[in-house]
Amino acid sequence: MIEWLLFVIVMIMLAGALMAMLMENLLAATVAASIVSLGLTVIFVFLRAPDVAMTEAAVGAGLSSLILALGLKRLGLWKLDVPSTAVKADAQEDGKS
Amino acid sequence: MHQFSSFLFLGGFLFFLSVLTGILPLGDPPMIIGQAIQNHGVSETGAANLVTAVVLGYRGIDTLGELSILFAAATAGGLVLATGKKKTQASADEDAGFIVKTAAELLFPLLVVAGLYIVIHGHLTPGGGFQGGVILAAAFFLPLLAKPSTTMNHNTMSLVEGFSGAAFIGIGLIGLFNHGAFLQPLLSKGVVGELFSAGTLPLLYLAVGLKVGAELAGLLANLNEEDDENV
Amino acid sequence: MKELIVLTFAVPLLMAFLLPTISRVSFTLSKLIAPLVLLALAIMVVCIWNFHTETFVLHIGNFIGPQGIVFYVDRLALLFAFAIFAMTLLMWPWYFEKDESSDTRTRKLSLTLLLVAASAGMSLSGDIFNLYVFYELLAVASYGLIAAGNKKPAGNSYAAAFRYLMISALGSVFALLGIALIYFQTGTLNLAHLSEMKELLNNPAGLIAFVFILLGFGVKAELFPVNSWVPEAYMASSKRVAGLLAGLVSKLAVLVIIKALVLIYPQDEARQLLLFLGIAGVIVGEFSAMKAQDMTRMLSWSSIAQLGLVFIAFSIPGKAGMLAGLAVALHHLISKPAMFLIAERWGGSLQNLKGRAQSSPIMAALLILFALSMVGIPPLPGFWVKFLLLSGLSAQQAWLAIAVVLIMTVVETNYLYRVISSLYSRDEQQSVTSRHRTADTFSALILAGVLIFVSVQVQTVGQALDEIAQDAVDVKSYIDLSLGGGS
Amino acid sequence: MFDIASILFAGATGLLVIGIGGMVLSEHLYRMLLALAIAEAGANLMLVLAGFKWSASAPIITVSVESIPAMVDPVPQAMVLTAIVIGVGVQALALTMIIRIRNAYGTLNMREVKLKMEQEFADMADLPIETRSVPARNDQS
Repeated sequence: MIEWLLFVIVMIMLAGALMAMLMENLLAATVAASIVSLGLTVIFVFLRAPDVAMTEAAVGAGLSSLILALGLKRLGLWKLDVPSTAVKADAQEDGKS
Repeated sequence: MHQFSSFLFLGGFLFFLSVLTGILPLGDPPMIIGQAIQNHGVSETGAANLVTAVVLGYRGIDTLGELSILFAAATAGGLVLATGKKKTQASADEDAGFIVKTAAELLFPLLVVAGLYIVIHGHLTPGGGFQGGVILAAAFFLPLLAKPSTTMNHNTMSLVEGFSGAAFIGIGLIGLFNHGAFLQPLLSKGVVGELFSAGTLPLLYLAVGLKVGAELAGLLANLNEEDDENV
Repeated sequence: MKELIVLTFAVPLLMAFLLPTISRVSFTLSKLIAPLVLLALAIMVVCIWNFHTETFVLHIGNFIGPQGIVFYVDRLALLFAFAIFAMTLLMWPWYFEKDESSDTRTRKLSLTLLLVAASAGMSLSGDIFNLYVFYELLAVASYGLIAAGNKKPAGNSYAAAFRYLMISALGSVFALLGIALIYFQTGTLNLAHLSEMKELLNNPAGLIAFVFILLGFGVKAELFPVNSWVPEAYMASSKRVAGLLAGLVSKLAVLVIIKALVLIYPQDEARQLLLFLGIAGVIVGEFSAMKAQDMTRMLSWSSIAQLGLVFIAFSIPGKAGMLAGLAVALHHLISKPAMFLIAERWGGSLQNLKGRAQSSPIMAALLILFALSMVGIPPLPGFWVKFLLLSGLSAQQAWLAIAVVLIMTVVETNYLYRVISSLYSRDEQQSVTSRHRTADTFSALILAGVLIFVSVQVQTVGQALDEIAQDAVDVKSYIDLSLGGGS
Repeated sequence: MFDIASILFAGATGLLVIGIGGMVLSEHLYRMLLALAIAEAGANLMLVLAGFKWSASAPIITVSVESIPAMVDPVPQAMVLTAIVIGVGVQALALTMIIRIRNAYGTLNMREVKLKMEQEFADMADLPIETRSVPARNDQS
């Protein structure tokens, strides 16, 4: 039973990781990457590592996502539905001005 | 060419790791030092949480190194982001909405208390300086999100940061000069499971928590500052 | 007395933490206090060297046995500890520009102290995960130092630092993975304890772990496949930082690899892998250096080639390999920073070097001295270094490696000769600004003095190195001392 | 064949491959950073697995000191704690560099960044244009 649960969580994590690599929108990719951290938190609880799970939740899922989000905002990539090519062109415009 | 070699490399990597599944003792590790720590950890450090015993006792230097890495990253980040000019007042952002502001005011004391609780109970329950420190950092960063016009007091932050780091090393040095070994656990072990037990470990974790909190809050505040070059 | 060796990393860390606060009170104080601390520590290391001629072990936190962290202090560690302080003082990286804020200056000072602390920790520690932590600290501090840029940070220093960070972080993932694989099989992290159980690692999984550790720690050691960051990082950073990274930091990473090789992986496969990567590094480095158009890039590639030689030397088993490797590494430690200092003076395109010898005869003479030593002309230490290397290789009948070393020496001679001949060529070209600093000349002169001292006293130095190498390959005493009770 | 440890080992391997693959194949600086975080997550999971034991409890003493039950190895957990915090520090530092690179070069594409960097180096060393290793090219992506 628990094997299946873990299997599903691992699958979700891998899907999240793939999505983080492949999605055009970087905000969505960041969210997908934080799915990996969340899945990892659950797995650490199953592995009897409550300390690590807490750290992963606080640092990996929380703080790291916050840092990445602040970075996105500052890079001007905080856009909900713009494909990344347009974003890149934008970024270039900004850099030139 | 680059792509091809990358794929080749990844394929080899995957192959290596899948070969390993058959060799490694998955789920049944040899646990040599792990067993020794389980047998003596409580009597040697007095911490009920053995991970804390390892983090602050047996491998205290790793933790010191880790603190220094965070410090180095924050310092280097500050160096990279420093522009020389004084920061322009971030007036472009209007205040966040009422809900966020009220929530920030309400949450601030709660987060501080929760963070300190987690830090201080690190030797008894899961959690400790790092986890609590992150919560403390969140607590001090929250007002900045709610009211972008406020600035963090970097002087106080670097003071807290410097002295909590110095306290960690200082406790280590007291051990060195009084008992001959750096970071030797001092004070009485007390009764395992009580708050005032485990000798100096809670003090060390307090130093870790304050340092991590101050450093990360400073880092977040740095990242949150407006670019003045684009303006 | 001997417990005080812990101070070599504790005090720089303490100062680094406190510097921001100190500099709020008085910036001059913080500027003075940092080098003074290093000087005091250097003197302390010399005292420990004199009073404790025997190898000793420190158990951090007094946790006897393999579960705690052990500092193994032999002559080699002390030698490197002294080299760290002396080199950092000589290459003290920061001359402050006028328009910098005191915050920026303090940050640079803090990062330098962190670099020193991490280096000292790496030279002493006898625990593989502890080495990893210090290595990461070293890495993060050097990202900051590179990003601080040459003169003034610009786009290229951030770009070079970022690319370096990415390669190095990838290496760290590999190193962590290697440590995980080792822990999977042995359940311990202490190098001496691992050395006792090295049979457990004599299998494919153990060798894969070695490859991962090699890839991880090899990034900073400029090992062949993971060294593409080297030229750009050295181009983008101040030449003093480049000298420190090429001379000192790379040697510490080499030290970790050597510890793993001697203590845990005495197999032939591991040595052959190192030999192969070393040869590849020498070939790639020397040919790229020959093609380089500017002086810094040439020196960076030549540094990669020199480290390739170091790896070739360490791939020789036993004491001969340790001796040759130490000799090559120390020679590089002295000569490469000096050449970077000289490059600071003439930095830029090799074409513009024509006729510069007249305007700065001292630097030109120093360049010739170091170039001759690097190539290996008899009275200079470089000759003895190559001699040790080649005799060690021929005892192993590694003819391919010998051929590569000899051919590459010819290539090296070729490009160094080109530089020197254009320095002394007649046609004047006095348009380029000269960035002269007395301190650069001074540091380079001291390094040259060391080089000449070694070539005069080659007998004594050789004997000392021989003893150090003898200690360093003594695996049995390493295990006995580290795992035996008490100190 | 379908036990917990193998599933998680496969998961860790997958994360490592995706992360490392993303780092070497991606050209976007920010995505490289995400990939690094994923690869680190994989390495951390691998490290925790190195101390995982069947039918053992968490390494915290809750009942009494005398009867300690079988516990999982606390050492890898402590190491992962360290590694997670190191990872986030490096991530923040990398992000600050990305912000500065974008300010300076106006692009987040690794290839373009590298071209511009080489160009700056050539200018710094005043090399004649024709010997530059990279052709000067106008950016149009």
